Amino acid sequence: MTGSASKVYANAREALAGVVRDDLTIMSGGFGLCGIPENLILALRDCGARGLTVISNNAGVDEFGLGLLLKTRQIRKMISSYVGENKEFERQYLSGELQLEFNPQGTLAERIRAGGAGIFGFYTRTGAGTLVAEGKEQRVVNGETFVLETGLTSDLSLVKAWKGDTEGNLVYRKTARNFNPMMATAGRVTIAEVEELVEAGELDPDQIHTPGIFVQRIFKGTDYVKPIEQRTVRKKK
Amino acid sequence: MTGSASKVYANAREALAGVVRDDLTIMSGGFGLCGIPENLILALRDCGARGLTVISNNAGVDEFGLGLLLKTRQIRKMISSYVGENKEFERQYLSGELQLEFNPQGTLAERIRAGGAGIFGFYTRTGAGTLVAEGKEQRVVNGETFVLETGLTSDLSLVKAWKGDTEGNLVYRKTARNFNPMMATAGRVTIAEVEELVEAGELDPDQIHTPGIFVQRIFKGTDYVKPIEQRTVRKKK
Amino acid sequence: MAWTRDEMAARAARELKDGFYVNLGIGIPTLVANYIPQGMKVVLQSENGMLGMGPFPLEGEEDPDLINAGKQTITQLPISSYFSSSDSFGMIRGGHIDLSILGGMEVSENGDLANWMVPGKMVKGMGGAMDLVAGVKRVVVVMEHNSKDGAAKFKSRCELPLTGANVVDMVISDLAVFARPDRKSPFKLLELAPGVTADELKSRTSASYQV
Amino acid sequence: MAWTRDEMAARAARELKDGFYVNLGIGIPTLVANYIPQGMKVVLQSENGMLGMGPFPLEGEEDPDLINAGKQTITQLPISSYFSSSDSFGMIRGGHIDLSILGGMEVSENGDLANWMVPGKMVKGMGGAMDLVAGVKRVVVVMEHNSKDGAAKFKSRCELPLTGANVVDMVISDLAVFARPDRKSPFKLLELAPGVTADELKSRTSASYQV
Repeated sequence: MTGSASKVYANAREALAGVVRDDLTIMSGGFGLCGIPENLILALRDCGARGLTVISNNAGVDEFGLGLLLKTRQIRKMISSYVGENKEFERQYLSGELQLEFNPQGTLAERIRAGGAGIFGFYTRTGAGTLVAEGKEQRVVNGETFVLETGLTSDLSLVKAWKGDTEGNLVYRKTARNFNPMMATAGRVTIAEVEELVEAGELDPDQIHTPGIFVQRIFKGTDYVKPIEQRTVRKKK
Repeated sequence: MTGSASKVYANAREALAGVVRDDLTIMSGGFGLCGIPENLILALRDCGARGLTVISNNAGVDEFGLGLLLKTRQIRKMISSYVGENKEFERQYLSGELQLEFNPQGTLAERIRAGGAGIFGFYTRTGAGTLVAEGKEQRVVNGETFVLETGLTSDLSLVKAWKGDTEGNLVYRKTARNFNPMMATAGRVTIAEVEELVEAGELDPDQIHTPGIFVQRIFKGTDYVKPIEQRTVRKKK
Repeated sequence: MAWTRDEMAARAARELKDGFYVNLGIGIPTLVANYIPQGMKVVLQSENGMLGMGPFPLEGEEDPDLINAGKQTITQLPISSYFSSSDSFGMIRGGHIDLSILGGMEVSENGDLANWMVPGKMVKGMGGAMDLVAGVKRVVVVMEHNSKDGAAKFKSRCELPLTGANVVDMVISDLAVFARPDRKSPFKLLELAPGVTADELKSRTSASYQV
Repeated sequence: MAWTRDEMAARAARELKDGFYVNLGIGIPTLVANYIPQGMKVVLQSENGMLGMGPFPLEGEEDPDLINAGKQTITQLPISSYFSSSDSFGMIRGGHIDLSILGGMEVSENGDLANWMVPGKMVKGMGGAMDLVAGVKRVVVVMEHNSKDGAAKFKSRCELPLTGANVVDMVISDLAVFARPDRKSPFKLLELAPGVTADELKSRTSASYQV
């Protein structure tokens, strides 16, 4: 997926063209509805690919984010840490239509990082003595039990950044960063949507969160909704 | 090492006071002479602690960086990836005065990151089939051999950043970043020296490379020499 | 008279120390932020990627790119920094957070914690709870002493699937506070809520504990 | 007539493709940067933490905070980014670099590479070489065909300690070019330097190869 043909695409639909098909494993960035690739999820719904395995910390809500792909039954399996905000998810899971693999959030993040960094697997204390450790190799070191977790990669990673340049360099904003940087490294193909697309050289090279080598395609997203799940405010004193 | 007593110290000597003693394992940031904690190394020499195990990618040169601690015989063992620039090192090593453990550079970086991130160990392809793998657990997955490497931590990590704030947040500059961010996470105590020390709030929170939680003590370094090992220039056309 | 939710949060806040880096769970633990003593510096970590979490925003100042692990809108402080999920959990797993205060469904007398699933019910997932209890230096669980049907939640052993084995250092319920000096020791009763007798507590607890 | 160092570098440059991310080792491989075809975009990675390495600086513009893996002063480009050593080697180990061109002491007919130590001599260390050969998608070794004493460096098996086992895809020497389509195949002779005969090559090589 290299080639100095420009990495820049016009929109989500064009960026997905030629790289999506049924049964892919897709990583989708974001935590809750924060920092999710809104444009790419819509385009993925519209392209109709089915039987997808989706690796994402959460599963969106019924009317937004990955919830849209659940509604259209495009997702066969989710690998997540928390899916509490989605009724359609619950229905499909309880009826057996949807497969689900839960990972502790930090283990999920680390597995994705490992996949992108060529680490076959790693030993973590997280999950030792719980259901998460069942069937996995464990080792006891100085009385502490560690569980072997393996790296995860994807056929396609969909990430959302704040700013990006034509080289594919990305900068994230506040807590919208979350899973996006690791997922960018773990995709055989990574597509980034950004709120602001600038020329190479406009971003400070010391301040780039995701170097362009990890991004094969990039486009400027539009019509960002950015729903807030738990709007919480304080009173002016 | 928490406490809201200020993290800010006047200089390297005061920052080292009370945390250095003989036989410690110390991580020292930098690649070659680039991004090394110049002030801290000098103060470490002057405080006279001996029997040190030093984890650092390189060992300085005879007259600068960690070479100064070799000269004074304060180092018992080095864990490094490349030590080619140091005659005194060679002499001590060949005479058996100095122990040496070589790690592939990426394995060294990852072992330090693992130590800081609570990962007991990880499987990497690097070093499979070489001396580096001898005596280590290995596993074959789909015909590929992976070597188990373990996390590294230190009693004391000495890092150099470009800017830092009173909270301990750090920003590095260009290729002087190198091993410093991981070492900051892997020290039971981490001391950072910076070229510019600012008030909390002056650094952009999206652009902090090392969050303050990893830094227990910080000070503004002085008299930076920053020697260049291989001054290489091109002709004006 | 049992402690209220706020009183439990206030009691948990007494476990804070100056300079601590702390992760607060959802529910009563979130309230602990309201009881940080004046003049004490405590830095709150949010596992979705922030250190130095500020208060909820004023109406109209909500930023959808700035939420906590409970997906609530929050604000930043001068000390704040943002980082990725893998860096955030490196911080947690690596033992850099001093204290985690979180809710529980069951705690066993040997310090096991169950707080993420009830077999037969829809499982929402463990989120970051398993990482927190496995990685943070000290874990305080704040929970009602008994479930709605009256069953003890501090018990001889957990019946629900575990979040972590031997990970709890202190239990603060609406009736009492139990703690242990290290993870090899048994829990000891430290405090009783006003009007709660030792006998009443014993009858409503299935865990063994020292008095 | 054997190829010069610059001719070897130029030959290695023919392995570059438009859009490639490439890591160049010290010595002859560094010269490859001088032979990147006009109009071809190749991004150079420096394993000490930089992508988009620019040319050496003009006199007086050296920056001690900006060096390559050979500790030489370099410059940045509009496309550049900086990152930590762990991120850099994540990039390398994770297979994100398309091509690594590096020097060698010995290459064996099954693709083993030795280029970091000679027993009995002072060992300087492997630096990032083991990570590069283990992680980069395609590995090209550029080396003199014979050592100073005339011994073959492309041999049936390496006698020196390995940098990596079965990691070399192409060997470019001053006499010839050998390559193989994948790491299960034997090497095949692709090119001979002008004036070098097949017999001469054979006599100066101890590795088996297809012709």
